[in-house]
Amino acid sequence: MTAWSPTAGFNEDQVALKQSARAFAERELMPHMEEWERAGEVPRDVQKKLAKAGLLAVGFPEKVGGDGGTLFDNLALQEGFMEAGVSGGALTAMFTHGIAVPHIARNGSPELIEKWVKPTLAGDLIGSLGITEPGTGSDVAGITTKAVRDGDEWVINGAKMFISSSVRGDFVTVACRTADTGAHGISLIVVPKGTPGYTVSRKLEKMGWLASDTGELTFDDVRVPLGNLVGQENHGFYYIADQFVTERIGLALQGYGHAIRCLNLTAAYVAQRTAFGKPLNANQVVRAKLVEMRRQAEVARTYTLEVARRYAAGESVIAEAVLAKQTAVEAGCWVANEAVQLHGGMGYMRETEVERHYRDARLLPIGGGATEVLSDLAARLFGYAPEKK
Amino acid sequence: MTAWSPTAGFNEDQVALKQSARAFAERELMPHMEEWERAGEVPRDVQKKLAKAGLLAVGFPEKVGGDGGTLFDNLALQEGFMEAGVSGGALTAMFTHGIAVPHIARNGSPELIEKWVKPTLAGDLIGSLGITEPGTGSDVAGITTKAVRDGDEWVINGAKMFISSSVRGDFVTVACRTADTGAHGISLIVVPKGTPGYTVSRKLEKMGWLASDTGELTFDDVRVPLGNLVGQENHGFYYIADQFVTERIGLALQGYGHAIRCLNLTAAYVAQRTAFGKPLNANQVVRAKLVEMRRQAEVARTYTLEVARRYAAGESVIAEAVLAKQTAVEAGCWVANEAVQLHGGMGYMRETEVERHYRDARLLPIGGGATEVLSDLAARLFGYAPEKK
Amino acid sequence: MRYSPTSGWTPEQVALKQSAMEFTRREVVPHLDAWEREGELPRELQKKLAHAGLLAVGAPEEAGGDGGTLLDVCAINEGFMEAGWSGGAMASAFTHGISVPHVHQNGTPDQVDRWVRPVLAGDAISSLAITEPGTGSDVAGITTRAVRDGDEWVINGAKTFITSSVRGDWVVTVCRTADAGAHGLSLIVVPHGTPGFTVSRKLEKMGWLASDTGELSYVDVRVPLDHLVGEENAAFYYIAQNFVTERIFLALLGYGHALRCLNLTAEYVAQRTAFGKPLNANQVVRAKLVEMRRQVEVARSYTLEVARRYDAGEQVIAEACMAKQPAVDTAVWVADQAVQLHGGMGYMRETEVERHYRDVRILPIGGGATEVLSDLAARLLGYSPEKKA
Amino acid sequence: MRYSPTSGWTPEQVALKQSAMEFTRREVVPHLDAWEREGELPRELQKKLAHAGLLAVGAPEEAGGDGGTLLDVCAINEGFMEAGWSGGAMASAFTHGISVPHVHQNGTPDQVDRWVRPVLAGDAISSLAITEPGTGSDVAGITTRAVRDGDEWVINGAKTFITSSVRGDWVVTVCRTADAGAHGLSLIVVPHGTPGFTVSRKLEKMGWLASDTGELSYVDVRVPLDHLVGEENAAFYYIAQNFVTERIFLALLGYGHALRCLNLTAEYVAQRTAFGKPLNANQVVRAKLVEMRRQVEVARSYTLEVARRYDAGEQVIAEACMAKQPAVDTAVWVADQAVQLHGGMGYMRETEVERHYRDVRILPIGGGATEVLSDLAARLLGYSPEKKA
Repeated sequence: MTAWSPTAGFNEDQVALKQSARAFAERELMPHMEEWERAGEVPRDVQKKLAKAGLLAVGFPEKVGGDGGTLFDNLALQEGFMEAGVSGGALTAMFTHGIAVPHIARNGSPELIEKWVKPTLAGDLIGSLGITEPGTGSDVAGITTKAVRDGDEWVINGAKMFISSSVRGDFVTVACRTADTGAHGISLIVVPKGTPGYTVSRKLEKMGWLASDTGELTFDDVRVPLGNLVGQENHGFYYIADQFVTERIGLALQGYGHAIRCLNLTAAYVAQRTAFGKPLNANQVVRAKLVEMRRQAEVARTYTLEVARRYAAGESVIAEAVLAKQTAVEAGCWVANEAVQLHGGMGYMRETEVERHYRDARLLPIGGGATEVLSDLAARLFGYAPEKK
Repeated sequence: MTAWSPTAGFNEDQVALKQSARAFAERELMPHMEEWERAGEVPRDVQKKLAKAGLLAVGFPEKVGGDGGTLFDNLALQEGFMEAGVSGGALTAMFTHGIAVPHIARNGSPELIEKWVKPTLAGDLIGSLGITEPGTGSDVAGITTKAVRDGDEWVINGAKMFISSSVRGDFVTVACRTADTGAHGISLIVVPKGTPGYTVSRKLEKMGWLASDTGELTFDDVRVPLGNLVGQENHGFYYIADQFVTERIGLALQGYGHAIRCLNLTAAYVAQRTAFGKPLNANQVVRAKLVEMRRQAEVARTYTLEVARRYAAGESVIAEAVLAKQTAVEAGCWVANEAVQLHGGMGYMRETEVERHYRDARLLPIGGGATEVLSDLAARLFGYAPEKK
Repeated sequence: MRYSPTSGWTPEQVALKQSAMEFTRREVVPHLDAWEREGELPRELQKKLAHAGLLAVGAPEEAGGDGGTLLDVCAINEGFMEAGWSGGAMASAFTHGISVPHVHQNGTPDQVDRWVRPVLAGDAISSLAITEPGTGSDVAGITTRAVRDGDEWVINGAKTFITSSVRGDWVVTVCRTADAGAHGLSLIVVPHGTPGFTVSRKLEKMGWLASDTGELSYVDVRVPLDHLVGEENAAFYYIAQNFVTERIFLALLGYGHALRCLNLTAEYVAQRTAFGKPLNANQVVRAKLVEMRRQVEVARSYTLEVARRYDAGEQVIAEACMAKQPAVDTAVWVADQAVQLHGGMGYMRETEVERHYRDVRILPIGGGATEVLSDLAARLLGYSPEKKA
Repeated sequence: MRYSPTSGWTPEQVALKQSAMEFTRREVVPHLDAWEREGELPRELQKKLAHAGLLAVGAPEEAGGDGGTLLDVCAINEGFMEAGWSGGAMASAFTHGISVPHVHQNGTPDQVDRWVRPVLAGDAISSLAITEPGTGSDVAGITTRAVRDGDEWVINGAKTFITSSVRGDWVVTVCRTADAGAHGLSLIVVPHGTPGFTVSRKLEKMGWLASDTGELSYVDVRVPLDHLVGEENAAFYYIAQNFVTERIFLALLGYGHALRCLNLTAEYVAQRTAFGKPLNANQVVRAKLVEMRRQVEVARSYTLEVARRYDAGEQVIAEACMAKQPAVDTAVWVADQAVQLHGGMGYMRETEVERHYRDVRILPIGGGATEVLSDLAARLLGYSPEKKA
């Protein structure tokens, strides 16, 4: 039995990219994974190594400093990372720019792109994205952090919560309220580290995603130039919403990625481990679980990639991305849980890799929109709700 | 391996009652079950036989013609019937009086008791209860069938739906709107068969519960004496609600009863049937299913009987009865489904008893209040909903 | 609101699907209830399907078929299911999908002329007899025996659960021709009317009512030696060759039923009111619709991917097992929820979802029980210990 | 809203439960986070529990215990869990529940004086060592060997996953004393400090952090012959005797975690607002709370019934397996939903449900993995083929 490494749906270049990402991860990342998980962050020089290997900026256009390539290329690459066993936190810490800079790359001024996007994609800077607040959760339209014009500056007051890479980060793109019009009054403003009044008030302790530095941020009369506004004023919600599909597909990939890795680790374990005088996989019940793990991973991957393909072809797949995320993160959680179970007592120990996946996967049904919230959004998009009066 | 026949929670008399009911069912009912299922009803003389055996009116006080005894005695008896393999439809057809006459027995005038309750509990008459309407489902407060006083008579107009035993029935206790005050404007009125304007407009064809005659009723200027009002005017909803707990416990019993019977049939089948050169129960996956069937039946039974015990002790257990019903009907549906699966192709054939249980059990999450509706009711009772403004 | 998927289809396949839907509305839906009650399809339906070019897609042109790929067949079948075919009607109208491939793949030109062309032209009906009263999914345990006697085969034995065998004109019968387990089986064509060959009874099923399912008896049945299809003792291999297409067909029925149930239910809950508002004003109801939709989308995506890989020449036996399971699980769950959301009406024969609920229950059993296929997949995927020599 | 069950308890047991809750609020909750971070409980806690009369309930008075039934123990433990103990704290404070019964049930009066009384008085800590690095749930496969040498046992081997073994004063060690599978095992007490006996490492776990879990090494460890507890080669039987109480304890931890999570979550969703209303204004949220409640009620009901039957002298080994499963499944599901409904905060270490989520994951593994217990129950219930002689 060899580890399962699916390639269906990828072209030859993507298969090669996946394999090279996987080899990179096995060589450069996995030997340090446990250390980074304990340190609570990924060292900054990893960004540079990724950039040199051409793995940091795939999917970003060359004119903003990216490596070119498509969403699909990037998925192939990340699949390689997950298959190698990279933790959810490390993946997030290394690729926070995937959610932090697209708004600037697409809508920002040439100055902003020059100053923040290019160095980030070159591995020299780390950016983060500040949307969620202590009181809002998945309710983006309810944001209260306020930005007010004062002369040639924005003055920002408020707080942000659960912000990935914000402890290490060199800048944060902050969603601010610039008008009292709900979702239609939000703007994105870049705040550099070191700006007076901007502090990372604490680093949060999490169940998993340990290698990711997650901060709570405070903005107390923070002043930045008007030019730090990304794109148009009050267009922040659309810029954010624009990224929902790719973000959810990315989380779906993490979901089925955990599942693939846990399946491979578990299949190997139950073939070796004996109990009651025979290998564990001599038990029908054990085999049935492996097949169910495989089935869930296969099916979640196929559907996720189908949605990505339709998205790349220009279709509107907002609701479908919700379904893909749910399917894949449920698969991730279910498979990680069964992986712990089949590892028995060892599955509960920190030294066993599946223990980490179990804690990491648990974030996925919450992050990027809680399942329950997204489900009702999908209901409206599919026409399954009464017309709003 | 012998069939499982639980007795925990019953006293010696109840065990005896259960065994006598089971023996009666095996002797008098099971030989005809298939015939009654095809005929779509249970013959009237069965009521008389049940009465003679002292099995018809357990739980009803002697002063209204009952056999005395408690709710628990009645549960023991019905458990015996279910364990013998009686169909859901036959059980309902034989014991429709369990939902049809309690309101009269408790709140009705001596004349109504004399005329309708006593003969029914003696096996001479068949009663039914008309609450649900074509448009209402589980929404009792939304009833529209109207009763208006005209001289010394009620004039009733409207329709009722899904009324058990109404085709064979000699009378129906009808929930009528007597005031425009929602739940507080409903009254119960007895309508005898043969009253002009009262017709069974059709006998419904169902997925299961085939031995139960289920009618759609039409009331077109139906006139009955004012004295046919049960208890007080506009108190109908409370009288009905009063029975909710026992009705739900009864449905819970049917749920776990189907589970017990299906488990026993399946355990016997997989011990005999061979495939791939060994008995089916030599497969670990098969045994795991049997244990899970047993577990669900045991647990559902224990909780149902605990709620019944607390009810009998005078506790308010409206929400707990909802939970018991859900637990037990889910167990019934799950176990019946696995029973069909483990019987393979034969499980899909009408000649195989589990096929019937599968169709019968499917009504239980709908009848007596749909799971979703009851769940939200329980949420309010438990204080899990915001205060109503 | 209505979900009519087209993703994954070429324009030609969309046209095929639409033509199947149109045919269904005109030729099937108006008669379906009558066929379900009669327990069989009229023979003219085969001719009508042939005229519409919908009968023989997927069968090679040199055998009288219309040519086309497995995906083309899927497009047609998706159209049929979306427009409301019953499972039994599908199984019975397309029984040739499992019976004639053996003949045109392995038979002589003369056999193709006699037993394939008339069927694909809609003039004759053939069936395939594998299962025996004692075998279930255990093909290697077959005992119906064919012995050479001069220039004839003499066949003795019995078969059961044989679709279209009551109406059928001939039966491709799997017979034991050597005492060598799976390697001692042969295919022999037995025409109706051959002395000693009788349909001993027509089976009564939970669902698939429009399909005539027979139990067959062979007592000294004599057919010429040239009724042997392909090589002697090679039947197991021939049968296994067609497992993928059969399982994809069943997977398609699975998600097809679910798709139909989803659309019927979404429409119903938008119209039906309870407690003063449409049912879909309830969050819990919408969450169920989205979950139904999610399951359908995902099952469809994976099923079609496996079909696509099959068309591309890949070996996908394990994948077909894994495609069947989510699709039939989806069917069972979605049909169950459809009944639930239809409330009491969902339990009535007059409501279409009631039929789907009964129809889908055969899917986790037919074409290989889930438990059996799971263990088969475990072996194919390397999740079992190596067999010892 | 707060659910604090009392049904099934006598007034004395209600008082016991309340005293356990009061103790918890005063002596445990203020320190629990510190203990979880330190990875062990302070030794004084044992003394405080003893003073409060909460340490030795269920142990016989003649061995220094407080007497009382299994149900009394359940009442206390329910109080502990409802008030917020962590799983690790429970396991560690009450390790004597699995270690000393072997001694007072089977040992000499002298052994009781030396190894039971000090523990039940809170002055010493003992643990039980069964599992080995290679065995898991397979007790019969134990290889740690004890050999007589003069008036001493010489012990060599290793144990793992041993609760309280780091802080412990002595370890009841299961040793192989004959090559006769399950029938060649003996219990031998090994005090800390015995030369050759070392805690080779303290294991790092996903949860149960306040519990010190050791891996033990025995290299030529010598103890006097009178450290043998009970008869030689009878250990398997002694261990099996205590399976019921251990599994009931784990079942209680299971529904106890769930009960605590339910109450924490019900409170949180009533306070927390999103999209302009409290979370529990969402039907989907309420439905989850009710389902959590349902599972807790049902698991509790069955667990306590099995304990009651045990106290009454019934043989309930299979029932205890079946009680453990729903209770621990409930714990896993409810803790998962609790995290989900707490959103991002649910993933943070500062939120109590985060701890429960990690704590409960050991329950389906510890004390016999679900899959193993299921097959054991199958044999006990007669659902397996007879073993051939």
